[in-house]
Amino acid sequence: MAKKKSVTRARATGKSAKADAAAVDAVRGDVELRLELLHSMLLQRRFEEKSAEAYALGKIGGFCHLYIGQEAVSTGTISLLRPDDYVITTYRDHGHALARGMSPRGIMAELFGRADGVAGGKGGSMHLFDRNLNFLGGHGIVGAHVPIATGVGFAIKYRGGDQVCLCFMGESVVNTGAFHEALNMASLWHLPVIYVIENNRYGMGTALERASSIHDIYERAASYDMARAMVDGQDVFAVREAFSEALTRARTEQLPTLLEIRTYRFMGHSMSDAVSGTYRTKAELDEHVKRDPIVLLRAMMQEAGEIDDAAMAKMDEEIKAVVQDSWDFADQSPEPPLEALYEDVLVDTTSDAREEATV
Amino acid sequence: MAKKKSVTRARATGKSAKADAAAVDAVRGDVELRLELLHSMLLQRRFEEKSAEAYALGKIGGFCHLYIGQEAVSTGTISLLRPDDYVITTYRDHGHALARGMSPRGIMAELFGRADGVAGGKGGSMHLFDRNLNFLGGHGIVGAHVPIATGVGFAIKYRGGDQVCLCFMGESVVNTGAFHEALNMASLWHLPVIYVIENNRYGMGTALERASSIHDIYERAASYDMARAMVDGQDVFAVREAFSEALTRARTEQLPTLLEIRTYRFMGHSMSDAVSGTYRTKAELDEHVKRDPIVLLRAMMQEAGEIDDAAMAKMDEEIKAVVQDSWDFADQSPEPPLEALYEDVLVDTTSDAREEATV
Amino acid sequence: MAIITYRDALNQALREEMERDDRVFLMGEEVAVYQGAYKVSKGLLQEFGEMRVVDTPIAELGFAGVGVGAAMVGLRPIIEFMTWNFAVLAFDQILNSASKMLYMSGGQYNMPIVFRGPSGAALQLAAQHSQAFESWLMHIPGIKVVTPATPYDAKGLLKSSIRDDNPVCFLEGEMLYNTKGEVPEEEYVIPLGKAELKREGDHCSIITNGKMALVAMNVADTLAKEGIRCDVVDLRTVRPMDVEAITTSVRKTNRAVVLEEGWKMAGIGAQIVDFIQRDCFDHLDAPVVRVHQADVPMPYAKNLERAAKPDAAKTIAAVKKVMYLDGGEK
Amino acid sequence: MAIITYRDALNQALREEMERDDRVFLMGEEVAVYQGAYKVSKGLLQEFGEMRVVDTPIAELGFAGVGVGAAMVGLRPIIEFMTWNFAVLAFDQILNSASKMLYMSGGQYNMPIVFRGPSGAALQLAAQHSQAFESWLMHIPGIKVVTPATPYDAKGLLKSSIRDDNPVCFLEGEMLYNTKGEVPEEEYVIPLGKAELKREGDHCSIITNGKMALVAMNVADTLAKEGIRCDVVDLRTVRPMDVEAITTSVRKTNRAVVLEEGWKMAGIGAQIVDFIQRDCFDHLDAPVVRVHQADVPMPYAKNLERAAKPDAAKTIAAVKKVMYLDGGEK
Ligand SMILES: Cc1ncc(C[n+]2csc(CCOP(=O)(O)OP(=O)(O)O)c2C)c(N)n1
Ligand SMILES: Cc1ncc(C[n+]2csc(CCOP(=O)(O)OP(=O)(O)O)c2C)c(N)n1
Ligand SMILES: [Mg+2]
Ligand SMILES: [Mg+2]
Repeated sequence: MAKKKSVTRARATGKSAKADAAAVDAVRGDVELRLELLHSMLLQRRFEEKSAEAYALGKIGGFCHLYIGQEAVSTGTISLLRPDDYVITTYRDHGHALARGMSPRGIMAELFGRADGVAGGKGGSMHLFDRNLNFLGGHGIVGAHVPIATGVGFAIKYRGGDQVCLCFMGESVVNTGAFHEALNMASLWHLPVIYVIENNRYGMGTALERASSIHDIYERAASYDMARAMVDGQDVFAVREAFSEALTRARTEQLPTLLEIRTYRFMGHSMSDAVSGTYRTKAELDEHVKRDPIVLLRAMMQEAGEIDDAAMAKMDEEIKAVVQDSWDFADQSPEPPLEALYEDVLVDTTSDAREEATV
Repeated sequence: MAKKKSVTRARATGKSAKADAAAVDAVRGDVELRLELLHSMLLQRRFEEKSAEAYALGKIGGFCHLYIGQEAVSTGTISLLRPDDYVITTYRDHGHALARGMSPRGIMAELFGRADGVAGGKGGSMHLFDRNLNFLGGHGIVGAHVPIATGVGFAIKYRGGDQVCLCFMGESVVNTGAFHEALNMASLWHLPVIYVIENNRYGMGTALERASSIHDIYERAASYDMARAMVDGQDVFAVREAFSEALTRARTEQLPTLLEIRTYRFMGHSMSDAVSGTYRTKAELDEHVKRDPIVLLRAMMQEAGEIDDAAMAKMDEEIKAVVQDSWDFADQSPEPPLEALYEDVLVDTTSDAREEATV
Repeated sequence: MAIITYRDALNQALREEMERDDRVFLMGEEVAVYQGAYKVSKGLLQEFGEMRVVDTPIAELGFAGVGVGAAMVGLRPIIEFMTWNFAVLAFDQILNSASKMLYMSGGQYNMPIVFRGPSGAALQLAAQHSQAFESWLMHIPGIKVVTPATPYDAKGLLKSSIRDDNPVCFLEGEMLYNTKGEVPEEEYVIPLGKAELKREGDHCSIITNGKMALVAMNVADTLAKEGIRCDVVDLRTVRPMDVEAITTSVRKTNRAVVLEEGWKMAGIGAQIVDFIQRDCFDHLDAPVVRVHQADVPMPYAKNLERAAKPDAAKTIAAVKKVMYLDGGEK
Repeated sequence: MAIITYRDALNQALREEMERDDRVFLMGEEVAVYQGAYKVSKGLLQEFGEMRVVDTPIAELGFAGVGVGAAMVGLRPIIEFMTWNFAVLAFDQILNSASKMLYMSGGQYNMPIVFRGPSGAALQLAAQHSQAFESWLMHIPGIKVVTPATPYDAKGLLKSSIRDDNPVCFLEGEMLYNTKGEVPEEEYVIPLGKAELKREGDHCSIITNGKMALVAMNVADTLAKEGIRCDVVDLRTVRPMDVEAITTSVRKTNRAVVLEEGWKMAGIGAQIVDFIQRDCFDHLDAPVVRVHQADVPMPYAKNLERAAKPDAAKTIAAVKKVMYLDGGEK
């Protein structure tokens, strides 16, 4: 591996490094883009509201973890990526998949466990994958996908590419051994990975303070001499700004970044978890719901005269139609054929038989 | 678990906290003690020189990792412990066992794989245990004993005792997930564990700089809001001073500490590893051997007129006799009986049948 | 006798043993404030306080090691894995620390520790959350492995496991928590290592464990109506295994079906077959037939999952096959 | 044909495959500067540079995951575990990531990755460093498991494993690195999943794999002098298992001994027994006998270790036992 030279300079914390800030600020004038961001977030919201409905009807089974409240994180980050960049995430993956452009039909069919699902019904809610989008999956073992992201970064560097790998995780992940091992290697080897902690304050019922010995968890990056920043996750522009800096660092210097993006989950941990009561109060929840990222963006755009009630209603209608269409599509999609049970266990090719994969 | 109050105050780095320094300084006037420290270190040295001889003759088998060059760490720390404190370490455990007072006969017989070994010949070099000394073993999986030490600290707190657990590890351990998970919990729960990194600069053939993204590895403690210090491991008094501070912190405040003690291994990683050539130069080795901890202590005492050549020779003779006696004892000890193969797999008692264990 | 759930039976066992012995404590993710991911530890935090019912970070390797350390110095930890799927991260501590400590130390350090949590597939949890771990765990000398099927067994076996001075891996059925059964009001324990004959019959033996014991009992009841009488040997503890119970049954029936929850290759069923062919060679009228999960990762889709899992229909077909009856598996 | 060591055969395979395909790289502890803890990767750093021969920190879980990530996006990682004993820390990545990725993604992401390193007991390395892992690994669908016994097999199978588009766990014998054998100068590969009949005889089949194949060949040679003729079926790949090779042999000899390196309970030998009793039920003249490690953690002392390990004497006794001859194991 390329030895580490002096990188202290390049490793200022996210707070001070202002790499692409100007470029990002320019964006603030771009109504088109703002509408796109709003659309992306609203699509996630409506899609998941519909998923909750389908779950209640038993059309979706197993575990189902909603992302509602956190949409500014997926949209703010992924909207800055190139198609050839990589995204990897946890079981709470619907929002990321939609933000990345995965087909609502394919996702809903997957949640319904149908043949037309993105994974043919084999993965379900927690395991959305789409090779065409370089969407490397939802993963179910907390922490396990973090070293996988490091490996993707390694592959990018190995090929000499300038892509990046964006890795989402919940804040609980910072206490796992996998996180520690993965971040150490990413920094040691200078890999273009952006680790995004979606700090929604709880890992299931455990508040961050009851699990981590430090509370500003982005500071864990200091242990790896890694650039870092803490970001308001309800403000999609704040997310974009911080992410844009990390992106420049990854693309141009092949250096990793740890972003702690503070957000909040408006629903229970999964469908079986009460929204509030056991480990967080209704009052706390209400307080946070006031900073709904979609409401914030809409209000700002409305104030700036960029969208009015009618336009908003129209966007919402269109999105709802898309979501309803995904439901109808999923509902009509057949169950996977029984032969599929024994397929996809192994491939029967060797390196000779497959064309060169592109990184 | 008791919640964490504000501990920032109590968590100054080891460098500034001067808790027991006065008490330790007083020690510098104590010739008796100095002779004991010298004796402890020399016993480890001579014992291991003899082990190397036995290994060459095939009397010792398997892996055998010598501690030569690092004796000031074991002696400097363990000499401050109470009998009811706990010690746990890695496969490189001969020095710690001797410093803790484990019988040279019992250890040598264990290395020879004989019935009178401390573990009846079942453990060997890497797995020295002595329940009477609260010596919780040498462990062979890098990193695995670090959470075990955290668990011992937990048990101490659970019982309301004021003991501490001293956990030795090599510097490679700081890159393992086990280390990260264990230190986070120790700090989160305020446990009286002192984690001592013996930074001998190499993990097998890998220099620290090629494995860790930061080089002042005691700074990893910041990720856990844990007290920390870096210490010269060739100066037994420097070790005692830093350890004494950590000890006070553990005993009186039940707070953990991470000490990075910089030392050097004068031999190869294990008996099959060349002393120098592959991953470190002869020149580097020679440079470090100049700071042999035994030579340094002896020189200092000689200068102070506390020991002369004759006294030194006498001590050495006595120690050599003890070591030779351990060899003779081990040599005459029988092989374990074959029935032993199936013993110690399970005990056949239950909680009803055993008297209360003491923590 | 009261009729209670498997969950409550486990909860009672935990409570009673924690009351009985203050060295016993419970540690794991969500066991305290959240009252357990599956509510097995409900009320225990309130009763025993935060030193004895301890929420951990997500750090399976770490907190399993914490348990090992605490057990070495005299406490009696119960380490809950939210599910055994996540315990794989901690298998180093089970395999290399807990199971070997007594042996490596020449008998000095025994390990009174219980590792417990749900194992096996629930409903549509897909590949990473649907695994049965008895086959791996029973491979390891130096531990015991327990897989209770009923509330009665769950309580009696958990109490014995907690009192045992050895490491015990206790695998609860994720699908069993809501099942109900009779549990005595008065205290009882069930010895580890003893199987139970849960149905009696002389035509065929069904050897099984854990959640599958319920399937086997159903099958026996169904087949009884067709005049086919099955022994159901529920191993309960799979290590040490009650080989005598197996061979006694097979010597009587001369035919055996082995029903296991997990995968086939080097699974528990293979080991049972080995014991049978070794000790009942001359008594067997047909090869032993195994029923197990399809040899694939667990799929999410409902129909595929159903097809992947061992069930009553497959077991009935297997029984008919070993009896050379029509309708038997081909 | 050249006579070379098992170590050199592996080294050749690595070099040739790295030359052939620049997506192949080697990663692990001490593989580069140190030239491999067992020198298997000798010279590769010098030849291929530090991007393709990569030293890692001690972080088995982490670097196994790095391999998984690299394999997902088109590289072909070879992940070396210094020994498989330490790989337990990484089993989550093998079990939950590598083996399931293709299935969970509905066929989108295959995993061309090799996990390799020494497995099994060497000499007096005691409990934590002396374990054979094929029984655990072969339990997992979605991977292949390979255990070569000879230099010829080691080279040919490693080349096939590297070219395979699936995850392969490749278990080398820690005691075999210095053993020698014939290896052709010209290129060859050995297909995965095919056993080899390493000795031929019609009295008894010895089914085995890995290091134990050498013991079995010795036993066959020794017994041949007494007029006892044994088939030695070396499975080579234990998943997928060449069941036909096993049953063909047993149908011929009517007697079988299964020789395995590791522990008994739910071990590979149990699975082989299961295949035999299922497919050769009417052909068996005696119960299959298994020879395996004593069901205890590995002791350090030389005499105890010897007693714990499966060996030629125990195998001979087993063969005599299945043949109902004097001198057979009781
Ligand atoms: C290794 C492991 N342990 C436990 C679990 C069970 N589990 C699933 S999600 C979760 C909480 C994760 O919280 P966080 O990382 O904050 O993500 P969030 O759910 O808030 O998005 C837990 C404990 C798991 N999936 N994997
Ligand atoms: C998990 C694990 N990985 C690899 C090994 C092999 N190994 C034994 S010692 C060692 C180096 C450890 O170095 P360090 O922690 O610095 O301790 P030192 O040997 O220098 O005392 C390695 C890689 C192991 N025992 N455990
Ligand atoms: Mg969270
Ligand atoms: Mg070192």
